[in-house]
Amino acid sequence: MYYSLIVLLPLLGALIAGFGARWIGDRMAQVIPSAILVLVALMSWVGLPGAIAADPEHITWFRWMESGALAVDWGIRLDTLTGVMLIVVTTVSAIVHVYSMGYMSHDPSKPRFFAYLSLFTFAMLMLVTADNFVQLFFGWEGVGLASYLLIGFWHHKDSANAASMKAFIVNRVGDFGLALGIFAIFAIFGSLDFGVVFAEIPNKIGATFSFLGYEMGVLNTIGFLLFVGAMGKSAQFFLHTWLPDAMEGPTPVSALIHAATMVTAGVFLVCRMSPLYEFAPAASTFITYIGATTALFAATVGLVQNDIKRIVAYSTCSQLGYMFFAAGVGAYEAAMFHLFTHAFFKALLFLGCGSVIHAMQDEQDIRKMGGLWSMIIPTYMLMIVGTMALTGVPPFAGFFSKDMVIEVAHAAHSTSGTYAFALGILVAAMTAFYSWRLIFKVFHGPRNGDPEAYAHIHESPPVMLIPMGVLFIGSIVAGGVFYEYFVGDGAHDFWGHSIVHASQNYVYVEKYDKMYDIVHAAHYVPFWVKAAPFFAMLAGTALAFYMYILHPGLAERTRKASPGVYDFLLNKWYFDELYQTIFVRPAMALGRLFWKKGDGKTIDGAIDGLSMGVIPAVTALYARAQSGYVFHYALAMFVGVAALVTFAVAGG
Amino acid sequence: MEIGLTHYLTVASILFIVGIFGIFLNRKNVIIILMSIELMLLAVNINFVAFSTHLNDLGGQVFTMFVLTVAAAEAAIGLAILVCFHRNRGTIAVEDVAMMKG
Amino acid sequence: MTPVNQGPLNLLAAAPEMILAIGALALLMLGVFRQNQAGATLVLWLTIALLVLAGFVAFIGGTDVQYAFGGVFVSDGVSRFAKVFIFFGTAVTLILSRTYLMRANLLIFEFPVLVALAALGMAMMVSAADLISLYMGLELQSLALYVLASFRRDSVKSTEAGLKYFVLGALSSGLLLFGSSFVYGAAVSTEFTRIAEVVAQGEINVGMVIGLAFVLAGLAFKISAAPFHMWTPDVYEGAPTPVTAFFATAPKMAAAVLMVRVLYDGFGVGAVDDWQLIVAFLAAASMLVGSIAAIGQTDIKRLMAYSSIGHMGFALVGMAAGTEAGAESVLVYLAVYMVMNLGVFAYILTMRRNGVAMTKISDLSGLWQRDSFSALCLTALMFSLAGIPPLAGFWAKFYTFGAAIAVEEGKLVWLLVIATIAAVISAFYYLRLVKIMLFDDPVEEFDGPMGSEFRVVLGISAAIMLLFVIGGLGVTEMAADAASIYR
Amino acid sequence: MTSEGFLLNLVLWLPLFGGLILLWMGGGREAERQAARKWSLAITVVTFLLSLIVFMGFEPTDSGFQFVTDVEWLAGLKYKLGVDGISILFVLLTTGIMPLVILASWDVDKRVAQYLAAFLILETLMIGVFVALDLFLFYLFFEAGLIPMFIIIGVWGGGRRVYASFKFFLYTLLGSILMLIAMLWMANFAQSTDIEFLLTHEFPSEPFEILGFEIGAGTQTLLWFAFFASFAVKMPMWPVHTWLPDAHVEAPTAGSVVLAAILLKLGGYGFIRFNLPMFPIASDQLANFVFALSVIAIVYTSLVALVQTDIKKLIAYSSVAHMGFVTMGIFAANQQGVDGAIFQMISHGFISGALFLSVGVIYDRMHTREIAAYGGLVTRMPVYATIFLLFTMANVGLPGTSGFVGEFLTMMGAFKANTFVAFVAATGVILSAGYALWLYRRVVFGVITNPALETIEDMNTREIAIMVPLIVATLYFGINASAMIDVFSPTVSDMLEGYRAAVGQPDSLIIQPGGEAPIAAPAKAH
Amino acid sequence: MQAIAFYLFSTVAVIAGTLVVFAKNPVHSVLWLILAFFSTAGLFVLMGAEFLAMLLMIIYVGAVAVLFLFVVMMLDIDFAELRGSVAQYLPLGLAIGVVLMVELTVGFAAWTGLERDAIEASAVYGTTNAHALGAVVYTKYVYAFQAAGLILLVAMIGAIVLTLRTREGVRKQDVWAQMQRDPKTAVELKDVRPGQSL
Repeated sequence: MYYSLIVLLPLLGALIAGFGARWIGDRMAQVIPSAILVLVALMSWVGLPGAIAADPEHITWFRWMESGALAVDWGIRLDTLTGVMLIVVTTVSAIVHVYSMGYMSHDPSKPRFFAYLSLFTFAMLMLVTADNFVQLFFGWEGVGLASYLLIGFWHHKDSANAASMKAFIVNRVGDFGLALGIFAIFAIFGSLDFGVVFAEIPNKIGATFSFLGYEMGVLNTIGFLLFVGAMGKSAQFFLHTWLPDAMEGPTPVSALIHAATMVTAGVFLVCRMSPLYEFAPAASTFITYIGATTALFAATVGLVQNDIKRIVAYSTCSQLGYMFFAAGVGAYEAAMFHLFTHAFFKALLFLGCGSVIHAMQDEQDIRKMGGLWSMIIPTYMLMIVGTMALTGVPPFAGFFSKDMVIEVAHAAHSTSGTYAFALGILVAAMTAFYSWRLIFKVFHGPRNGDPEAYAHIHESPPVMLIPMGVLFIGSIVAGGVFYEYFVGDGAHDFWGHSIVHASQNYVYVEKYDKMYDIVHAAHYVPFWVKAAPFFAMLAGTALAFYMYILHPGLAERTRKASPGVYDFLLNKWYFDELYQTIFVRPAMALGRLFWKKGDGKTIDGAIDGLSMGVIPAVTALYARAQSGYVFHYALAMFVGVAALVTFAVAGG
Repeated sequence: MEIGLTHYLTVASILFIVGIFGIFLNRKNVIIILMSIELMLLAVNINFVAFSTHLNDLGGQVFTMFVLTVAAAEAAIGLAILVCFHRNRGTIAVEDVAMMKG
Repeated sequence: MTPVNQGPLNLLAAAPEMILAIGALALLMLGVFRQNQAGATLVLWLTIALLVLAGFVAFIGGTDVQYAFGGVFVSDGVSRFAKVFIFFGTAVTLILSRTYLMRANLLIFEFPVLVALAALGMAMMVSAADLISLYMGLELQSLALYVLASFRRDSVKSTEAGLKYFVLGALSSGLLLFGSSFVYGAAVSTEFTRIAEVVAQGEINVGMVIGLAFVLAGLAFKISAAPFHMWTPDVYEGAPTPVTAFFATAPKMAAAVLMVRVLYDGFGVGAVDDWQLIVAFLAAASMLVGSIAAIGQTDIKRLMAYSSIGHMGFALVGMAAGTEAGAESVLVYLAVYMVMNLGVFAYILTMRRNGVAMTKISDLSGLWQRDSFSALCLTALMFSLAGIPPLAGFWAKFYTFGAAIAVEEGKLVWLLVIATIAAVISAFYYLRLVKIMLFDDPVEEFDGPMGSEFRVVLGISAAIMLLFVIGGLGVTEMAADAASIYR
Repeated sequence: MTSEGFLLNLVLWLPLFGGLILLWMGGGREAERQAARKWSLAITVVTFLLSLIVFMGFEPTDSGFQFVTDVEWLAGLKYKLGVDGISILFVLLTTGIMPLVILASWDVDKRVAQYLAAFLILETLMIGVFVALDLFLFYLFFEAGLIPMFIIIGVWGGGRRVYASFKFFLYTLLGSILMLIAMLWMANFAQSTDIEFLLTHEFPSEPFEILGFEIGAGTQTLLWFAFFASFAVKMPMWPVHTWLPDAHVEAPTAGSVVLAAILLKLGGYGFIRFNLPMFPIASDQLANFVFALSVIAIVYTSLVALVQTDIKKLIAYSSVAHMGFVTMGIFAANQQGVDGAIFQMISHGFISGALFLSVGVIYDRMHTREIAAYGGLVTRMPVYATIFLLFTMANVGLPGTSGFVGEFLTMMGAFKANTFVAFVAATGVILSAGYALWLYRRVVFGVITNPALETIEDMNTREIAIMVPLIVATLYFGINASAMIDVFSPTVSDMLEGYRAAVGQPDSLIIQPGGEAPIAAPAKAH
Repeated sequence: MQAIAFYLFSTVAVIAGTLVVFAKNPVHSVLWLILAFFSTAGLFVLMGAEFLAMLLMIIYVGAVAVLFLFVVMMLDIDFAELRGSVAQYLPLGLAIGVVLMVELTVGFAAWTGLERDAIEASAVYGTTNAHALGAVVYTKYVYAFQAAGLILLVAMIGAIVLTLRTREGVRKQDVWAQMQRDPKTAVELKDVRPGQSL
């Protein structure tokens, strides 16, 4: 009941805000959902210890659908993973709710905004508490819907509409894989309940099945398909294109959905499926590669972006890559840890950006900012902390989790792990560079923007700053405080059965001449491995400082010196153009072809041709035979009788 | 050489076919068609009589008798219609009997 | 069922014919002595009464098989079924004719008398049990119809129709006779029972088969089955409309039943294999011609002509089965067909604008907005003609198709496939009529008001189409009883 | 006839009776028109209530037919009615949609009485299809439905109504008349026209050759194709779907709703009632053929929908795509597939009905269906935007709406039967999101550019009232799908048992069963 | 002898029949028709059906042919040329004719056993052909006989209906009207002045 309330109350909030605004007024339509969320967040924290148990607890509400062997219930699976996600989701959501009361104060459709936010929270909670794949899918698509609505919140903006559509459709591509994975699971396991499936997985090792005409390994295929879903939701390489565009939405939305919660659903999924991925080495390797590649790709693009939110968005994308490769090498705890800390500092960064944008009258281009630090000091401070957490400055949250992620990649001692490790180091440098670049360009240097805008710069109201303060604290302490539970020695007791390590995936640790699961093995990596990210971060920071503070013209010269690389990065490796060319335009062209040529010319053409061409032609031909002349008629009769006689003679 | 049933049948058949030819090859006037019909009936009568006498059954001859009667009546009606048509149309050329078609 | 030969004459079995023959002669006399329009009207009504009486007598005749005149005449369920419909149909046509004839100045006493004599000829046809009586009945009917077709003797079209009908009809009689002579030669008798015996003995004579082909050709002409159908549109168009209405109804029933008689009685069900293909061919050709040629027609009478060709094709589908069900289906089909056509012609006869009879389909445009009752009735009739359930036209097809599909080894399935194609094509032009009546914008109204007799006939006809689904209105049972002689 | 059977008869014939009365009443003056509207609303509501009573008395666990009426009819046929788990829901769908249809026709002024009468008559015919238990009774209702729909499109339709109505009529007629022949053959073969009996009857399936073509399941294949032709056109399946967009575009709103919500379901119902259980061997052999057509339909029509410029046409094409899921599910011939197909049909009934009603709402105001004429409606019509969004999302199969359950189950079923099919069909889910959101974006979002839209009014109470039941149904069955599935699941399961008995178990997807984990996974490392 | 007679009559009948169709002058056609009738009658006699032969002469030559001749004369038909398009259908017609003829000949095979002389009616019925026919026509075939009567009646009615004209403007003597004529009403006295008309 307690946990059910956590999940369901936000829905109530959404309904109140969405349909009740007419009666309760705008103000209450903001306050009630926010209050509910704060309450829910507190309940989540309080409820966390209750969620930590060796075995998951099942709370069943009622039957959703039942068709033959397929029986799906609405309900909750309560274990540590759920508990952690509940905290992340409700906390950030509560903060964003409160923040939005300030941020959206000038918007005419506030109730709608709050309804969407609460609806999103509800869907996200359904996702993380799902006890079966269908409810997971419900939440999965539900957050997609909410994301669609929130990105397109300013529906008068065409770019917002386009971005929301893009987000939904690209997510659908991911869902396509996820759905296929679910189908495969049911086809193989005969159930969609997590518990049943997980229990059965060890019996399916080495099993193969026929998929698309090939004989495929069951677990690897399912693992791969589910990961396609995760790629869509978590904006991984190939399916990442929607995330930067999603910045069209209001900034609190970006903080909540596109930084802290929804985009991490993919990571959550992979962690949730640890019993599966532990036995799906190929799929895990794939995850590692994709994760590492995404981390690098997003970081490179982030280096040159000029939209304040997009930089943070690419950063998010990049950080998600970290989480994935951690999960890919089997360190789900590390992934979850990074997810957890990232939620705080990335949300903080986004809200900070929101504060900046708010201050600059909706200006988002960092080239039109600069020198702001003295005008909005609290925001500046918050941003600095967020950035330090992100870049991994000790002892901020990011330091613990990011180092952990990079260490486990090394500890894996596999090709993919090494690949991820190398890229991880590189990306750490880049992250530092673009994060500080942002800070320097926005808060330092000359004031490049519209003087009119500068004239009205003001600090955000407390309703915005206080929530950020909460995140501020989180960004500082979340890493240190929770290290022990998430990835430290207490990890096994903390996670219980919610995360599984298969014994064959244990790695050898020389120091103790013993096999350890990877998270523990990571504690015994060489020192240089532990230090490398730190120095990479330092290097990146120094370079940024050099280029944007010491030699402000250098960046421009570098850009001019290598236009090819710059444009390549600025245009996001031309992915949008590529997809436009190979998917969107051909789909439209095919549609037009099928419509005009297929339906119009061929099918209708054949039918109309038959009914309006051939048959009338035959009719006309016949009309000529029906000439009115008796002798023709007689001839016809004569021919007819001859035919009949012939029939008779031949037949008889 | 005996003249048997088939001889008569052959003659009748030829006459019959000639009669049909008369109907659809004729472009001159409708009267010829009427006459062709008489020819056909004549052929039929030869058949009946031939069967009747060769098979030793009187029915065929009775049939012939009625055919003759009906043929006469038919000729009367036919000519009456023809006359009517001629009054209206002023011609009985076969190719002019084609007001209606299609 | 063994025939009950009740003595040489057994006049009672021929009671309807006798009533009609004597009555017609009496009315002829009456007409001669009262030569004016009132007299003609009187004769008309008396003829109607006479037909109703004869029909009633036929109706109460029961279903036993009675031979008369030494076996050349048979009165059984089939013939009585046909007679009931022929007589009532003829009576209805006469009722519908009155106004038209009066307007066209054609109402002379010879008209009803000729119609009565034609009906008599039809009755003789359906009761024929001998090739001679068949021929005499056929000729009696045909000669009367030739005259009726050219009844409007001052019209080129009417006389041309008569001429064409006559020439081709005579040709078809010739074919029929020629075939009869072969059949006679092969069976050494003209009686159907004797022919059936010969056929039943096995080995069918080639001459007999050829004769059969010719006879079928002659009969096919009478029911206007393709390729012996070409007279139909021209004659339907040219003949005075009441005559066309008559053509489209009773004679079709007579000729079709006659065909059943010849094929089922004369050649017995034993020779089905010898004629099935021929009938199926006629059926297929008729259905296709009837459906394809009707598209593009602008004259409703011509359209109905092609429609009747097509419908005869469908009836032949059932006939081709050569079974009891086949005979039943033909009876049902023709009965339904007659009622449908009476309804349609009841309306066509009222189509008159500024005193001029209209027969263009476009004249019906927007009828719904001018006269919704007629439009809806006609719509029902059109859907029935198209064979859409639940209307009677569907059931008619249901019976014929059902009979054909039951033929062993599915020999007639190909025919049914053709039938379906034809049904869809023909649905097109019936729908076109519906479209013109319901969807299009109205044109100038017809002269009103519509006579009540037309309204009643149209309404009843449409009602029968709609209500047929309730147990077949007894018609199906009647037909089943009648066809039981072929069990 | 049992008293229960009488109730079903009442449900069946009441609308026809109401329609005939309406025709007889006529509707010339405004008062009469209003009376006609109220009368038909009353009739449809009463019918719905009666059908609800039937539903209350229905026993879902009994997979046989209930509420049976069985009396002799003409020509040796039976007048036999009854409902089982499958048909009862379609009956409810029909009776439930009709009052909404009548409400949606409230503003029609052209020959109102006849218009409403046509719908009432159509209702009887549609219910009849679902409750008929005699082959020819079924055929009768199936075909007769063409007449009122033909007239509805032809008389009250749009500009190209004649073309559309003819296409609709002739297309479907051509399809169904082959079925008539097959039915006649079956009746002759089995010497019965009782569907209940025929469901247990085995039709010959020895292969033979026709013109050198091997007919895999012999007679069953031929019969199967005859029925298939009819139902495929009705569904409509690719490539015989082109009548649907035309018919939808030209039909008046209420006509579109009936067409999409109910008439399209006749085909799917037919597949489930006839093709699958009666010709199992042919169905099994031809499943891949149907799969191919289904997935082509899903992808092809989705792509076509993507480029439409006419709102109704777009939704019509989307209907075709959705029906592709139905056929796919049915011929997957497993519990999930068939359950999903039935669910999908019912749910598509709500959703497509609601979508066409939504189009009707703005068409009534603007008299154009061009997408380009709209845009920015959300600013003037927030309620409309919300409702339209809900159904757009239901249309794309968002979980939580009933649209999801059907698609999900059918694809699940298809995956078990053939992974390719599920794979391609799943791409349809992406495409459906594409066209539906693209439509929504162009119609509802953005800023108003068409000056005519600046004074457009939001939905009135009547329009909202029409939508409410559909919204409730869409959401309720979306989150509590069991409430519906449980009704037909036993029947489907029974049917599939028979099917399996005839064709044997399907090939399993699994090639190699897996072994135990080589090393037992320890729960803890320490 | 009989064979010669058969071939003579049949040849004449066929040739005359052909000429009926192809003669240019309709009058000639009628005459050829008469010749065909005559030769057929000869064939009838050969087969021993002398009554029918006689009937043919009386009805056909005496009545029908004359009727034809009368109509041909009355309608004053042109000596229409054989129009060119005839040839178009001749080959098709001939081909079908030949086919039909062959098939019929095949059909004759059914009676190949009957290659013998016709059986004289007298030999069978012990009486003349006319007598034998007379014996059955009013008994066994009374039905057909009555029907024939009706057919002739219809022919008569038909002919009258179609061709009888009560011409307008043709003056007929109306005795009653003449007798009823009254000078008072019929005669009017008028004063006619010179130089003026009425």
